[in-house]
Amino acid sequence: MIPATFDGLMPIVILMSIAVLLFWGGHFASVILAPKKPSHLKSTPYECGEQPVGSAWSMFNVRFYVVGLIFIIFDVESVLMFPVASIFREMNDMGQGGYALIIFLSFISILIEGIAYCWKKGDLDWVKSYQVSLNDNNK
Amino acid sequence: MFIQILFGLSALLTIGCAIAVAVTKNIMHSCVFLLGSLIGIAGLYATLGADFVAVTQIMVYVGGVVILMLFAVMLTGGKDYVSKAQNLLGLAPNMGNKWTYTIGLLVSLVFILTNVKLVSSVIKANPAKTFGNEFPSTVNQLGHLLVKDHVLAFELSSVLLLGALVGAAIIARPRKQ
Amino acid sequence: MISLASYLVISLILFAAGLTVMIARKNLVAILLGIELILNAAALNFVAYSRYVTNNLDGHIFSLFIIVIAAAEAAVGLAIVIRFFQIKETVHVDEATQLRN
Amino acid sequence: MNQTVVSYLSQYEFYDSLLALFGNNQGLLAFTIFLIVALIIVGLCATIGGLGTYAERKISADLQQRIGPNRVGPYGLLQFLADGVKMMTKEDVMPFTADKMLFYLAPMLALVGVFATLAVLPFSSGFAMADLNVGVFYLIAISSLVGLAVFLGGYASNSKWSMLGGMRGASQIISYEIPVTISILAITLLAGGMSFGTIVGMQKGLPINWFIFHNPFAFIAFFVFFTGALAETNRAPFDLPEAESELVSGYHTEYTGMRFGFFALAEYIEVFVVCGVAVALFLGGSNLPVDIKLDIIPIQIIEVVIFLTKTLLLYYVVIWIRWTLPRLRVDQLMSVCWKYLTPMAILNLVGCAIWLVVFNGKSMADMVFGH
Repeated sequence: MIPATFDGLMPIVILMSIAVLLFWGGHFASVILAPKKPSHLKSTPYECGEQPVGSAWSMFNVRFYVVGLIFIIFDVESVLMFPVASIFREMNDMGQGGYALIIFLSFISILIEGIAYCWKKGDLDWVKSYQVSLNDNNK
Repeated sequence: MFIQILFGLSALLTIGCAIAVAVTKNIMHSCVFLLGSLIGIAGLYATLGADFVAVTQIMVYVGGVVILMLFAVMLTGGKDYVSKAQNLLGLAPNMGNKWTYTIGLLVSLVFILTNVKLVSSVIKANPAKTFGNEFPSTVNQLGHLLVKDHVLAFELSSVLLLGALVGAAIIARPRKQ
Repeated sequence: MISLASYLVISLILFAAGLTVMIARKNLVAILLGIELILNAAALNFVAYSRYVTNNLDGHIFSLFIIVIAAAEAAVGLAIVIRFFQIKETVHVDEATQLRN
Repeated sequence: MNQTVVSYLSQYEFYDSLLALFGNNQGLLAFTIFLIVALIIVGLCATIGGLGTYAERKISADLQQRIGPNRVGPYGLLQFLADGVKMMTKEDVMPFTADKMLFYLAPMLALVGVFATLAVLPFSSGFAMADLNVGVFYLIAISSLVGLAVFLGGYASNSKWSMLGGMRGASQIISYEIPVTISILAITLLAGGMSFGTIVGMQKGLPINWFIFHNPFAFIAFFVFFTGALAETNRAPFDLPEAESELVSGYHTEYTGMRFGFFALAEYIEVFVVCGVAVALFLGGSNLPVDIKLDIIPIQIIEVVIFLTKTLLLYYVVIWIRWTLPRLRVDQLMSVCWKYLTPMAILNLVGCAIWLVVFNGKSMADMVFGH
C-alpha cells in the first residue's frame, strides 16, 4: 500500500505535458500537410473585405477594468473562505458551529457591503453611468 | 524522484520567466512571462507540500492579477512603451554613467557575497532535512488556523479588501460630465 | 533531496529580477510587475522556511495573506496607473511629477 | 489524503506482480499507470469533444427539422474525424500585424488549462486520476487559464473583431467565475471538504441524497452554478465572445487550421468537464443508487458508465439550450451576472451555512425519512 504521497501531482504534470505535446504534434502535422502559399492580402487582418485601418491595439473603455477589479476582490475573498468552509462541518460536529457561523457571516457581510456599494454607485451597470469625458481630465 | 523533476521544471520556469520579464521590451510579453513565473512558483509551493497556497497562487494570480494587468496594458494604450530608457541591455543613458555602473557592480557583488554567506550559514544551521513522501492535508489545518489563531487577520483582510475595492473603484471610475 | 538553499536561491533571483524591473523599466505597469515578483519571492521564502525550519503552517498563512495583499495592491495600483494615464496620456514614470493633477 | 488511481490499484494483488515487473520501482510504475490512464482519458475526452461537434450539428438539425451531417460514416458519425483531417490540411495563416509569440501561445494555454482539469475529474470512486484534497478549488483555479487564453488569442491577432471578442470574453469569463465559485463554496461547506472524493462520497445512495436535494438553497445553487458554467464556457445564450452576427467569429477570427481546431477542441472538452463537475457536485457523481459493499473493478466500470451517462445527459441539455434561447446583449449579460447570479449565490452560501448549523448537518431527506 502506497502512503499518501506527492503522486497526486504527477497526473497534472503528465496531462499538461500531453497538452503541450499534442499542440506541437498537431502543429507539426499541419506544417507537413498544409499547403503554404502566403500572400500579403491573405495575411491582412479580416475586416469584412475592407483594408484594415490602424491597429486593433487601441484604448478600451475603463469599465472592463472595473469589472476585473470587482472580480479580483471577490476572487480573493472566496479564496480565503475556502479553508473555513471546508472545516465548517467539522467544527459544527465539534459543537462550535455557532462560533464558525459568526466568523463566516461577518466575513460575508463585508463582502455584501462591497457588492452593495458597487451596485449603488453604478459600477455594475454596463451602459448607463459610463459616459466618459475627456474634459474632466483638464480639471 | 518525481518531486525533484517537478522542482527542476518549476525552478526553470520561474527563473527563466523572471529573467525574461526583466529583459523583454514588450510590456505585453512581460505580463505573459510574469504569468509563467507565477505558475512556476505555484509548482514550487507544490513541491513544498503547500497545496492550498499553490492553488491560491494560481487562482489569484493567473485568474486575477495577470488578467487585470493585461486589461491595464490595454487601457493605457496597448502599445509598446519602449524607449531606449526602458531597455536594460541597451544601457540607457539616463540610468547613469560608467562610474555609477561600476559602483553598482561592486555593491551587487558585496550583496551577492553576503547572501551566499547567509545562505550557507542557514544550511549549516539546518542540515538538509530529508522528508519522506508524506503529504498531509494542509487545508484543514489552515482552516483551523484561520478561524482560531489568525481570526483577526482573517476578518481584517476582508475589511482591507473592501477598502481596496472602494478605493480602486473610486479612482478608476470614469468621471461623469 | 531538495535543500532549503535551492529555494532561497530561487527566491533571491526572483527578488533581483523584480528589483531590476522596478529600477530599469519606466512603464508604470512594468513597475507593478516588478513588485509582484518581489512579493512572490518573499512569499516563497515564508513557505520554504515553514517547511524546513519551523515545521508548522504559520508560514503558509503569511504567504496566503501576502497573496491577498498583493492582489489588493495590484488592483489599487493599476487603478492609479489608469487614472494617471487618463490625465497625462502616458504611463512613463518620469511624467509623474505632481501630487495633484 | 490524496487518493490516486495508483493507490487504488495498489490494493489488488496484480499490482505487486506489476511492481516486480518494474524492478520494484514505485515511481516508474506510478508514472506508467498515470501515463496510460491519462492517454485513455485524453482520448476519451477528445472523442467526446469531437462527437460533441457532431452531436451539436445533429441535434440542431433535429431541432430545426433538418437532417444534419450524414455523409461520413454511418449516420455521419465520423464527421469529426473528417473535420480534423480537414483542419490539419488547411493553410496556417497568421496576420502580418499579429503578435507572433502570443498568437502561438494562446491555443496552447487553452489546451493546457482544459487538460489539466481532467486530472481531478472523478470518473468513479477509484478511477479518478488524482483525488487532490484541494480538488474543486484546483479545478476552478486552473480552468481560469482558458479565460486568459481567450484574451491573449484576441489580443495577439491584432484584428478588431478578435480584440473585441477577446476583451468581452475575458470580462465575461472572469465575471461569471464569481457565482460559480460561490456556489461551489456552498457545496464545500455542506460536504466538509474540497476533494471530489469527499463530495461524491457524501451523496451515496438514492437521488434524494444528492446535494441538489440537500436543502432549498443547494437546489438554487445548482441552477446558479449551471448558468454560470454555461457562460464560462462561452456557450449560448452567453456566447457573446464569438457571436457570429456581430463579431464574425470573436477571438478566434484570425485562427485557421490546427490552431483553430485546438481552440474548438478545448472549448468542447471544457463543456464536458463543466458538466462532469456539475454532476459530481450536485447530481450524485458516480454513485450507484444501491449501496454495494463489494469493491471490485467491474463495479468501478459501472460507476464510470453512470458518471458518463449523467454527464452526457447534461451535455445534451447544454446543446438544447444553445439552439433554443436567443443570445443576450452585453449589458444584460453583465447585469445577469452581477445583479442576479452573484447575490443569489451569496444568499445560497449564507443559507447553506445557517442550515448546516440550525439543522445540525441534516439534509431534507434525513428530516423527512428520519435517519
